Amino acid sequence: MSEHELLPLAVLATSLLPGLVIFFLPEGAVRVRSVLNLAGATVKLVLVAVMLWGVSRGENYAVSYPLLPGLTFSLRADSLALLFVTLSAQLWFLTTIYAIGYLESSPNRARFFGFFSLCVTATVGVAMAGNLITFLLFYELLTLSTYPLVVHRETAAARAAGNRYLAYTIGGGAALLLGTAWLYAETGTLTFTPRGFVDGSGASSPVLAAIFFLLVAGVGVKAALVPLHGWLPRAMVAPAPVSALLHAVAVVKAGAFGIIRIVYDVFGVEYAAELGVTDALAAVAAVTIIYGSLRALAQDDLKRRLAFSTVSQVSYIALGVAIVGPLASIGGIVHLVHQGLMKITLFFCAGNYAETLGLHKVSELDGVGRRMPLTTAAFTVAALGMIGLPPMAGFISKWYLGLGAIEAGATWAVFVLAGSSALNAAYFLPILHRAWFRAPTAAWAPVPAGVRAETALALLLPPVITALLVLLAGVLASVQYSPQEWATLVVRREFYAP
Amino acid sequence: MSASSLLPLLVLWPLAGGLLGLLLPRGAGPLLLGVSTGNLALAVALVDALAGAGKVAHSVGGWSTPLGIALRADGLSAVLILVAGAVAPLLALYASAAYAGRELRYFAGLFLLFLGALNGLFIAGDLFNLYVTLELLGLSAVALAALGGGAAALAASLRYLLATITGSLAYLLGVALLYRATGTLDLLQLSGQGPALPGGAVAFALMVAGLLLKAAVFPLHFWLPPAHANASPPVSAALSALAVKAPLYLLLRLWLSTYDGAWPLVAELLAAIGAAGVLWCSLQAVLQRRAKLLVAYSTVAQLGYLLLALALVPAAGAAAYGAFTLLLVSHVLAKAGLFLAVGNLARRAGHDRLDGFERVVQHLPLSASAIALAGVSLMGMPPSGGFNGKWLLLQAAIATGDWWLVAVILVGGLLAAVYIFKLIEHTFGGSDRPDATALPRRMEWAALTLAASAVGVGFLGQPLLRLLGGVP
Amino acid sequence: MTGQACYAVLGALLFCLSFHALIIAVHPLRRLLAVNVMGSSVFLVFIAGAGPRDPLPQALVITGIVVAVAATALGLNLLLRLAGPAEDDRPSAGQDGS
Amino acid sequence: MAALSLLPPALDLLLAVALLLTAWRALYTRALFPAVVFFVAFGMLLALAWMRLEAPDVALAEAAIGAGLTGALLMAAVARLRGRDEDKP
Amino acid sequence: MKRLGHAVLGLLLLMLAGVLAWAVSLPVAPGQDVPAHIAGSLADSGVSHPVTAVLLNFRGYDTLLELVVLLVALAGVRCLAPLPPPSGGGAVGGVLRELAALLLPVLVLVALYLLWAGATRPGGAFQGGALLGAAGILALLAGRDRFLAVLEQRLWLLAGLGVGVFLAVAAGTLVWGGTLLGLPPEQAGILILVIESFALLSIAVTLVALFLGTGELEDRDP
Repeated sequence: MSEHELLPLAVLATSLLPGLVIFFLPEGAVRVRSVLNLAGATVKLVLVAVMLWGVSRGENYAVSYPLLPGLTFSLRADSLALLFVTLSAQLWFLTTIYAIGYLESSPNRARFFGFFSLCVTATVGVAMAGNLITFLLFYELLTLSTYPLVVHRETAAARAAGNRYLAYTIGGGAALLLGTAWLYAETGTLTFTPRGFVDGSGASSPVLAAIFFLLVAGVGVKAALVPLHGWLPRAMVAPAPVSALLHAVAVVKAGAFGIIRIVYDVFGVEYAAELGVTDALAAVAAVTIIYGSLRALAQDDLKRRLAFSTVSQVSYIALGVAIVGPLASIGGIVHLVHQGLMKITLFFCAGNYAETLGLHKVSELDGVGRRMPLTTAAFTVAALGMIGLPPMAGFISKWYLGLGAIEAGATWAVFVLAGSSALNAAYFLPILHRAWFRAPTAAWAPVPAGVRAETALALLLPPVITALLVLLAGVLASVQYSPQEWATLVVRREFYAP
Repeated sequence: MSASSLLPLLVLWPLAGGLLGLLLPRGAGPLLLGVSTGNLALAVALVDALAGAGKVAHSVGGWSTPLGIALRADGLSAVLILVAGAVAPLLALYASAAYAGRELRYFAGLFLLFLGALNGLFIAGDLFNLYVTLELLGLSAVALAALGGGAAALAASLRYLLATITGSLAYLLGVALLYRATGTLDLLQLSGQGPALPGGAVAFALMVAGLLLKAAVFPLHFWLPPAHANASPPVSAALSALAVKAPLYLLLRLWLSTYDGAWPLVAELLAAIGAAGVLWCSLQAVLQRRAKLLVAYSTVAQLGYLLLALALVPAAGAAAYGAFTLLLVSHVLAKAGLFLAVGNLARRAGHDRLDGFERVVQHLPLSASAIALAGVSLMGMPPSGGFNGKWLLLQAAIATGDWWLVAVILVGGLLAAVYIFKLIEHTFGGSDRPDATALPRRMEWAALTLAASAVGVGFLGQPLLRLLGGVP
Repeated sequence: MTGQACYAVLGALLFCLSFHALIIAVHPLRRLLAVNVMGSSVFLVFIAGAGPRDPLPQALVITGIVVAVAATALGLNLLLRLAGPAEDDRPSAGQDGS
Repeated sequence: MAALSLLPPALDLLLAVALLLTAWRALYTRALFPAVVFFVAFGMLLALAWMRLEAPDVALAEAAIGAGLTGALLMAAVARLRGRDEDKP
Repeated sequence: MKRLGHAVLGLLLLMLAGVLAWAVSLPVAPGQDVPAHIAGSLADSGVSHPVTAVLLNFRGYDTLLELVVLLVALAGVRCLAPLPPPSGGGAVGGVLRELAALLLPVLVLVALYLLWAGATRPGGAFQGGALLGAAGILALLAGRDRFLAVLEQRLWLLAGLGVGVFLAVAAGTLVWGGTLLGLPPEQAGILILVIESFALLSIAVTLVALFLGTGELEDRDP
């Protein structure tokens, strides 16, 4: 086991081991649990940084273990994987702090943090999967580890949401399994290779189209593509940290990441275009973008509005992937990071409003800016980013997507982007208006004397930091290790080799 | 100690242990643990011996067949003896905590004789010897099922007894016809001759019918759920995990070697019965309101999967044969763990009605996670052994182009997810029974170890298949 | 019809007769009787079907008879305890699921 | 003399029919006790059949275990059952 | 509806009977001539009667498992809750006592004769065991309680003896001879007799205990 093989496993272990230990810790051991969590998160960040530095200099980190004849469990930290791993590691660190603060006195925290760590392990596993079978393995592990988090509160609503979540995700898992098995039967291999391995495999194109449909349907459930998105809004019943990390970053991104892997590393984007499947994907993505934004308009509950916004935003990634062209690909891939940063900030702020002042509805947010200025400032930065205003990160991704669409001659996509940006504005600006320019209607408890911050530090710092990251990602887009540059590196190395 | 003398030891050791268990009024717990661990050691030695030679044989009494009886072990027997040997000590550990006094003594005696019969069956190379081992297995299973049970357990055991005897007699009639036509009872001498024999088809039909009844396969499964649901946890674990597998193993031996996978109609019939079993019994499991009945119906459903794999062996070869073995091995581990865990829940709640399971996940976290892990394997979710089996089964079904089988496999997986999560969901909520008895820790650890190994075996797919070797 | 063949055919007929009785019987004792007759019929086919004075089936049938009596004894004891002293704790007729 | 040579097949046929009849009566009579009695008779006739098939060991075993002991067990069971409820079909 | 079901069932079984009858009377040419094999190796089997040779030497392994089956049946019966004795027990009739006094010695004698004769003529442990068991049951019915007391205390020792000796012989032959139940031709006769006599005792005790299980007489398990 050389050092290059050990590193991917170590990254997985930094969240798996603390998770398993936490399961067996007694409920009361709060400090030990927090230390374990944070230590795990920090070590993961360090290891990811090492790998980032290594991969950018051409190192290769991979480990594989034969499961069955012709089937290997393989982890490979290529440039695309690291993009997602870095995002997950950073946001897991922040969300852990947030969760410790948020769940101060609630029961079942040992179970919560145990499954929380398992879930991050699954997400990192999905990112670093070297072939479709390892991807499927961690994809299903993600389903299993997120179910207890969705039903964490054990209320009837939580269990109903959990059952619906299972119905969708296990159904999706079955479709993905069938697609994978059929693909293996047709092509004999499942290893992700740049520009795909399906082209010369002799399988007939209708079969490959059917396989593509099955695979995308499987991952589409978690990427919340329109017909398969039903579980996301209802899963908002979960506690805020769960909605923040899982339904903004881990779960939906795993789905979007799956689409990227399938289109680029299984079929190869040119061959997929030949098959005509990318047009179908683009259509579904476009419909989802518009549909998600429209439904978000109608939601009064803040978290449900954010949920529908996630449904539409994730499909930007799918759209970027579906439009054949380097610029659109960069736009789609970089949006994976940007949307994560922005959406987690929004969910953090929503959690703060609910936890500190008990506000759940958009209509209740009048004048919240005065009472909780920092949280609302972070909310504003993220909201404007979502709309796509410079200099926030959202602008970068929409800019590339627009250029890509024009370059590929898909002018209709430009209209979709413009229309959805307008819709974003339509459902975010009223919130900002209420928060800053309206007088508070309800009488909230004033900030307790002698306490400087508007709410607990553990709840306040994460959204502020992520808001800063949104700004930095936008302003310093062209700096060497920024998400945009890294996405460009990914696209250049993975998809358009000379 | 030569490899061939390992085979008789695998039978003598548990039988002697069982006899001692019945004779000695005290010390049943340590005896049970000691003998079952010794049995595991012998099983590992057999696997080691087989790794080199590929086949081990021992002619009893030194008489050559057709006069004497031959004991033979190939890859499949070694795998099954190994997995049964691995489960036995954990069931023993659980029983030594769950039982005491008279009940522990009879459980120790009967369970070890049951284990001896099982080992004897997996290495028997003679048709009549298989009948006697099947009968010994059936009777000890019936006695175990009735052990300490109430009226419902007695009624279920009586029906189990009648079903297992009828199955054995139908099998024996088939053996009689084969002996009449060939003059020998030895499997090796009979291999490949089956189809051409006068009355060979009738004999095969009788034997298959008998074995399907003894294995409680779908249309003939009526006696299993009450018997397994009303027995005590370690007994229902032993019955569901081990007892119902022996007739299926025998069916595989007869069909693949003696009848050389003859008559495609048989393959289609087995596939149809298997598919119907998977769908109907998974549905029944979903509808159950008692946890143990749910798990018992899940057993019959999983047997349907095994039949599907068996039906595909002649057409799909090694993939289906590997699927059969991996599905069987992971079902043994997962079902034993699941029954023990559900037994813990029922013992704590005082009943096994699903809606009455109170806040179990707080007070029995190990059992709740055992249910989850066992469920992962039963659903065929990666990275479990169940997934490996399901994957190979899918490959076999796609290779032979049976798309309706692919659909059945996937729908079966979804239904399994429904009833497993029905179990898991009930451990998440509800009120709490303050005075519930605390369970000895080792009962929970036994369940968790079994369930975790069902998932762990997912990473041992390659060595298991290498040990298994080619289709007989 | 030589002696052997006649008994072999008798065995076959008895097998089906006892199988029919086993299925329609209601009282468990009657089912045990049917199973015993079925066992005897299989043994008849075994010995009558094989060669004249062939000692192998004879030895096997002796083993079979002992196994049959063991199973019958176990079945009867289950049956008697099933009937049980109190009349009312008979198993509920509608076994769910079967 | 030829008639004598006809004796064995006739005896076999007669025995076979007798066996079928006793079995039929044992399995289908309404009351349990007569059923057990017919079963014991069936066992005895079967012992005769084993003698005709030149299997003395089996005849002994059938008489001693099949008819004798199984009969005793069944009789004891019926006696105990009859003490409680009327005979059921 | 029930009548239709029965009619269909009857029809099906008639067809099955026809098929079985046809299959059973098919002309066959068995490849192996088993009686010849047995006759050939009878000399080394230690007994001259072929059936006993098969039962205890050529296929002794089956017989060992069969004795274990009897043991399992006994354990299955004993582990159930004991049944109260029948209410109408009452005094033992004079005729029964006389019959018992007359029959018991005969039964025991015949049983032992069968055991001894098994080596050369039809007979053997199982038939002898059954007769001895019948004698035991008759003794109990005739009210011989002294015999019952012995049975109660030493039940498992007596019942387990047959299988114990058989296992010991099997283990011995495996350790020294290298093959399970490989009885050396010279001592085969003696070994078979030893096995058969202990088996006789165990079978008798087991059959009596199984009969006791039906609650004819109260049983006090330690």
